[in-house]
Amino acid sequence: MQKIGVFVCHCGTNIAATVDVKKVVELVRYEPGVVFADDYMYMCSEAGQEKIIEAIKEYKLTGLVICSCSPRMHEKTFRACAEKAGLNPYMVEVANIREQCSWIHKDKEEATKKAVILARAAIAKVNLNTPLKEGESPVTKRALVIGGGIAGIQTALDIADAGYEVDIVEKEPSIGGRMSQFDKTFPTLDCASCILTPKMVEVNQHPNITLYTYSEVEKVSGYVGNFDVDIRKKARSVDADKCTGCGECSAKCPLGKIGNIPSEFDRGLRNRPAIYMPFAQAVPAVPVIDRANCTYFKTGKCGVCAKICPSKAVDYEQQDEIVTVKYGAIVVATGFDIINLDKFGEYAYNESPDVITSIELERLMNAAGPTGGHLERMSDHKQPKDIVFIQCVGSRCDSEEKGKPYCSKVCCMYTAKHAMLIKDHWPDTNITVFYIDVRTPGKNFDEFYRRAVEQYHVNYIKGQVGKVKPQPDGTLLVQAADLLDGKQINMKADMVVLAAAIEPNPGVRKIATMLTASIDNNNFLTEAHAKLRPVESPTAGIFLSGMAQGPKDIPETVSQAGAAAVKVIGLLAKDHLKTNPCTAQCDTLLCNGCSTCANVCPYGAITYDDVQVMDHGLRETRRVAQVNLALCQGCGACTSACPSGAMDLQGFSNRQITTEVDAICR
Amino acid sequence: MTELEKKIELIKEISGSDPYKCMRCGKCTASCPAYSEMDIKPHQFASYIIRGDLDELVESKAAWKCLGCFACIERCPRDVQPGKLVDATRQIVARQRGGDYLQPEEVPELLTEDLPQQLLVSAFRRYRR
Amino acid sequence: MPMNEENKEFRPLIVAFCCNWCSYAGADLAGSSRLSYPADVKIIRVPCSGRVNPMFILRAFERGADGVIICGCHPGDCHYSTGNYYARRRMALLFSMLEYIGVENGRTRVEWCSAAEGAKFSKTMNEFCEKIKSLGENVRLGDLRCKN
Amino acid sequence: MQELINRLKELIADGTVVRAIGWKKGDMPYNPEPAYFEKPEDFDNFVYDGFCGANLSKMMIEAAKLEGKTAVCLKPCDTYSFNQLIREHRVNRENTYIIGVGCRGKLDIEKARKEGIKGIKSIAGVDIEGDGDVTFDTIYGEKKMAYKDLMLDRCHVCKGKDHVIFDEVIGESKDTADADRFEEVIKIEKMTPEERFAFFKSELSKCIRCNACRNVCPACSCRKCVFDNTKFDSQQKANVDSFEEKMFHIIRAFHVAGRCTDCGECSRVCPEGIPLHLFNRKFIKDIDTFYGEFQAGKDPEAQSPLTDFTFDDLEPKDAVGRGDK
Repeated sequence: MQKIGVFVCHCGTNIAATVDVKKVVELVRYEPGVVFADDYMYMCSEAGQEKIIEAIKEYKLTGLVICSCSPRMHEKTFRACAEKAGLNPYMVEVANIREQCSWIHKDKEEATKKAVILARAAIAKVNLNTPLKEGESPVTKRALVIGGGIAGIQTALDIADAGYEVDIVEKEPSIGGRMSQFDKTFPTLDCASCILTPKMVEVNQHPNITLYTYSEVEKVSGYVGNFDVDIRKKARSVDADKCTGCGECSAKCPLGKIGNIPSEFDRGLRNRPAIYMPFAQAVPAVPVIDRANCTYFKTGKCGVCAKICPSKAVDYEQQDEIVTVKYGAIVVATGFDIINLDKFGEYAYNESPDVITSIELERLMNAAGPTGGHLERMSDHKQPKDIVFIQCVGSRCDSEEKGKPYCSKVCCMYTAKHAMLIKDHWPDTNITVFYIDVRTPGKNFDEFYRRAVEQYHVNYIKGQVGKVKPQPDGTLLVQAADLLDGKQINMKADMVVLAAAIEPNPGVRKIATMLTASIDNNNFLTEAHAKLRPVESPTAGIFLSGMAQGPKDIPETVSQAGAAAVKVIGLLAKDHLKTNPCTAQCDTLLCNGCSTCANVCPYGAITYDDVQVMDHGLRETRRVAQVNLALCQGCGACTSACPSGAMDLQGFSNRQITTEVDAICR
Repeated sequence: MTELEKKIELIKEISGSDPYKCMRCGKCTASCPAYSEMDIKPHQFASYIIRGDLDELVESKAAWKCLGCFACIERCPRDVQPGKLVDATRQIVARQRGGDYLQPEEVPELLTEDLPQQLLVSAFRRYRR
Repeated sequence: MPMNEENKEFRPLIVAFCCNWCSYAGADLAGSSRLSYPADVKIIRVPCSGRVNPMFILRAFERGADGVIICGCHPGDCHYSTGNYYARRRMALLFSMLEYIGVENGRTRVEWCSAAEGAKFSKTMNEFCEKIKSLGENVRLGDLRCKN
Repeated sequence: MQELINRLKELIADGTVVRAIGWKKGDMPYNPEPAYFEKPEDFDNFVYDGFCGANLSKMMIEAAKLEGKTAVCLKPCDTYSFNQLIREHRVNRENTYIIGVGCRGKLDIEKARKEGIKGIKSIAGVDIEGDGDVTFDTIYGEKKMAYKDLMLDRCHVCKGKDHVIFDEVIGESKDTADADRFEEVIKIEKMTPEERFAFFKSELSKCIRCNACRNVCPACSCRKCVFDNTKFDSQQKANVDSFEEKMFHIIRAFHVAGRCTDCGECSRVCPEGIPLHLFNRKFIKDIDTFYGEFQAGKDPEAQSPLTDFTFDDLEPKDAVGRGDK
C-alpha cells in the first residue's frame, strides 16, 4: 500500500475562490492510501515545496498528489521537488483543479465536488504508480543540415565554428539557394552575391563541414541524438576530385547553343548546356551532366565534354551512391519557391513574356543574369518605360485552389527595392505598384518603402489589379482600381511584375514525413511552440531554419539559422540524453508475437525476437515483442492495438487509466 | 519639365509641403468639418496632385469648400498638410485669372449678414497679393 | 430513459479522454480563457488518442458514465504522427457497434481539438453535455449484461 | 472419405508427417469431434462427413510445436483462419501439412430437431461424397430432410469453396452460398434502437459464460486471454468482475475485429444458440463499407484495417446514423 500525501493549492484565490480547498482536504483524507493531506496558498512556491518535502520526510510518503494548476504547468516543478526529498519523481500525480475546475465553474459547491473527484482519480492512479527511471542514450556529435541556402549555410557555419561536424545536403548542384539568384538585398541594397559568395566559400573550406551537393536525403531512422540518415549522392557524371572547374566542358557542349534546355537558375530566361554549373560562383565549382537532356546519355553519341576535359574528369559511368551517416541533430532548411501561377490567368503570366515574376526580375537585373543586368522586355528586348508591379499574387488568398492564405511577408519590401533600383538606373521609368496593404515592419523598412514613394516617386495605388490584357501593340493593359480615390484605372504597361506568393519547397513534405516532423496545412514546418520554441520541431532533435518554417526575409533567416545552430550546439554538447521513462513495455508471458504492435509503432521501436521464457514451469522459445526504450516515445499506440493486452505503457498503464475511470465514475 | 510638372512643383513651392509624403492615412478627412460638402476628400488631394489631375481638383466643389480651418494641417502625421495643398491649388487658379480676383467694388454685393468680417479681410489678404 | 419533466435535474456523468499534446492543452486554454463548461465533464489525461483502448470506454459506461468523449489532435497533427488515425478507425467501428446493439447515438463522441482551440473545447463540452442530458441516463450500456 | 484416410495413413507411413488432425466419431452420429491420429488403428474411428463442422486450424497452434510435422484437414473456410494465424505468427507453417478437404456444406442437428426429428439412431446421406437427401433412422421411424435444409446458416453465406492455403486438396466441393452474408446484419440495422437493444438483450441474457465461443475461436488464440488476466482491472482480484460479465461479447467482438474470418464457429458451438457471429459480421460489414472490402485470412500479407489508415478516413461521427430510417 502506498503512503500518499495530498496537497491542495489555493493558487491565491485562483482556486480557493471557487473551490472549498479545506473541504477538499477533509474529503480526500480518508481515501485509500492517503496518510496526509494539507492545503497551502501557493504550492509551487519555495515555501509550498518546502512543506511537501517536510511531509515526505515526516510521513515517509511514497506517493504525492498535488491538486493545483495543470500538470502542463507545474508537473515538472513538483517532480523535482519530490526528487529533492528522495522520492521518485514519477510517484507524483497532479489533479488539475484550476484550468479544468476552478477557472471554468462558478458554483462553489459544484466545483468543490468536482475537485474532490479529480483528486480521487489522481489518488487512485498514484496507488498504482511505480517508480520510473529515465534512461540514457548517447549523442552522436554530428549535425545534418538539409538545404544549402543562406539558412542552411548560416546554421552549418555556426555549428561548425562551435567545433562540431556538420554535413549539408543540397539537392541542387551548388549551394547558395534562392539568395544566390538575387541581385540586391533590402533595405541596404548591398549586392546579394557579394555577401553570400564569401559564406559559400567559407562553407566549402571549413574543416568541420562536409558538403553533399546534388544529393538528397533518402531515409531517416533513429531518434534524437542517434539518427541514421541515408543520403543519395546523385551521379554528377563528373569526378569532383579531378575537376578543376575550368568550364571548358560547358562552353563546348553542343547543346549550349542549340539545346533549348532552360536554365533552372535563370528561371528559364535563358538556356544552359547539358553539362553545366548553375552559376559562375557555384560551390562546389564542379559541373553536372543533366542526363535527361544530354545527347550522350540519350543516344550514346557526342562525348564532346569527355574529350575536351583537360583533367579527364567527365565520367559517364558514375552511379548514384548512397552513404549512411549518423547524426545527433537534424536541421531542416529546405527554403521556399514561388507558387505556380497557372491558376492566375487574369495576370496573363502564361500569355505574355513581359509578365514576369519577381524572381525573374531579379535575374533580369542581375549583372550576371541573362541580360547582363540590362532590364529589357523578353518579347522585344526593349527597355520597358512603364512598369506595373502587382502585389499579393496568390498571397492572402483564401482559395486553396489558387493561392495561399498567408502573407508572404517579403514582397512589399523587395518590390520597393526593385522599384528603386530600376529608378536608379533608368530614372524616366514610370513605376506603379498596386497593393492591398503595404507591410513593412522591421528596422529601417518603412523608411525604405517611403523612400520609394517620396524620393523616387513610385506610384503606389491601393487596389488589386483585376486583369492584365496583352495588347496588339505589344503593351499590356492593366485594369485596376484606385480604392482611395474610388476610381477604376486602365493603364498601359510595358512590363508587369508579379509578386507571386512564396510557398515552402515542395520537397519538404517528403522530408518532414521521413523525420516525423509535423507540418501545417500550408506545408510549413511546425514549431514546438510558436512563441517559446520557435526553431525546434515538436519531434526531438529536429530543428527549423529559414523559410521552411515560415515566410521571412534574409536578416530574419540568418537570425533564425543562428538560433537553430545554438539549439543544435546545446544538444551536441551533451554526452547523453535523458529519455522519457513513460515507455511501452511488453509482458513477454502474454505476448502472442503477432506483430500488430510493430505495425502501428510510428518510431519503429518494436522488434521481434525469439526469447526463452518460463511459463508455468515450462521453458519455451517464443517470438515476442521487444521495445527499444530509446526509440519509444510513449504514445501508447501499441497498447491499444495489442490484442492480448501484453503491451502496456508505463505511467499510463491500462490499470492506471481504468482505475481513474473507476474513481471518476464512482 | 512638362507644364504639369511645373504646376506640381509650384504647388509644392507655394504650399511648402510634399504630396509624395502622404500615406493615405485619412486623418485629414476624419478631421474635416466640411466633409459632407467635399466631393474630393482631403486625403485624396495629394494623389490628385501627384497624378496631375489638377483640373479635376480645381473644378471640384471641394477645392472651394475648404474652410481653411487648418485642422488637417494641424493633425497631419506626415506634414503633408492637405489644407495647404488645396490652398496652393486655389492660388494657382487665382494667379491664372490675373492678379485681381476680387475687386473692392464687388464686395458689397457679396456681403451677407452671416459673413464674418474677418473673412473679408483674409480674402483680400489672400487673393490680392 | 428519455428526458421528461420529472428528471430535469438529471446531471450526467461524462468522461473525457484528452490527449496530452493537443486536447488537454486545449482544455487548459479553455480554462485560462475562463470559457466555462459543465462540471459534469471529468478529464482523463492520456498521451495520445491512440492510447484510448475501447475497453476504457466500455468500462466507463459500465461504471455509470452517461457519455464518453475522446479528444485528440487534428488528423495530420498528431504529436506522434499517426496515433489519431488509428484512434479514428477504432472509434468509428466501436461507435457503429454501440449503435448496432441499440445504444443511443451520441453517447460517444470523438472531437479533434488543438492546443489553440480552447473555445472549441468549451463549445464541444457544452454541446456534448446538452446532448447527453437530452439522452438521459445511460441504462443500456450499464445493463447490457449477459447474465440477468 | 476413404481416399482421405488412405492418404493420411500414407503420409504417416512415408514419414512426411508424424500425426494427423481430423475428426473422429462421437457418441452420436451427429457429433464427431476433433482428434489426433497417429497409428493406423486410430483411423478406424476417423470420420469426415456433413457434421464435421469444427474448424481445426486453431489446433495447429499447439500441434505445430510438437516434434515432427502434423497433417491437418482444413475445409475451404478453415484455410482462411489458418492464413490469419500465419499472419499473426501463431502457427508454424513449416511444421504443418495442410490437406484441403472438400465441402458441400456442414450440417446443424438443431435444424433437424426443429423439424421434430428426435430419437435418432443413425443418419444416412451425410457423406462428403453424397448428393441426395439426408435420411434419419429414428426410434419413431424414418425421416427425410433435404441436405440444404439441414445446413448450418453459415454455409448459406459461404465465402467460397476455394482453399486459400493447402499442400494438397482431397475431395470435391459444392457451392452452397445462396444468401447474402450481411442480410441478417442489415435486418438488425433497420430496427429501431429500442428493438435492437431488446434483441441483443434477449440474446445475450442467455449467455452462461461457458467460454465455448472464446475457446473455439481461431482468432481468440492469445496465450492468456484478457478475460483471464487482471491487467485491465483496477483491483487485483479474480476475473469475476461485473464489467467483464456485462461487456464480454462486445469486448470479444472488438478483440477479433479485423482478424475474424467469419468462420462462424462461435455461433455453432454456443450451447444457448446465441447468434454471436452477428457481432463479428457487423464489424466486417463496417470495415468493408468504411475502408474497402477486406477478408481476413485471404492474404496473409495484407494489413489489417485496424492497423492501417488513410488520411481521409471516415470520422467516427459519420460512422453512426447510417442505418437509421
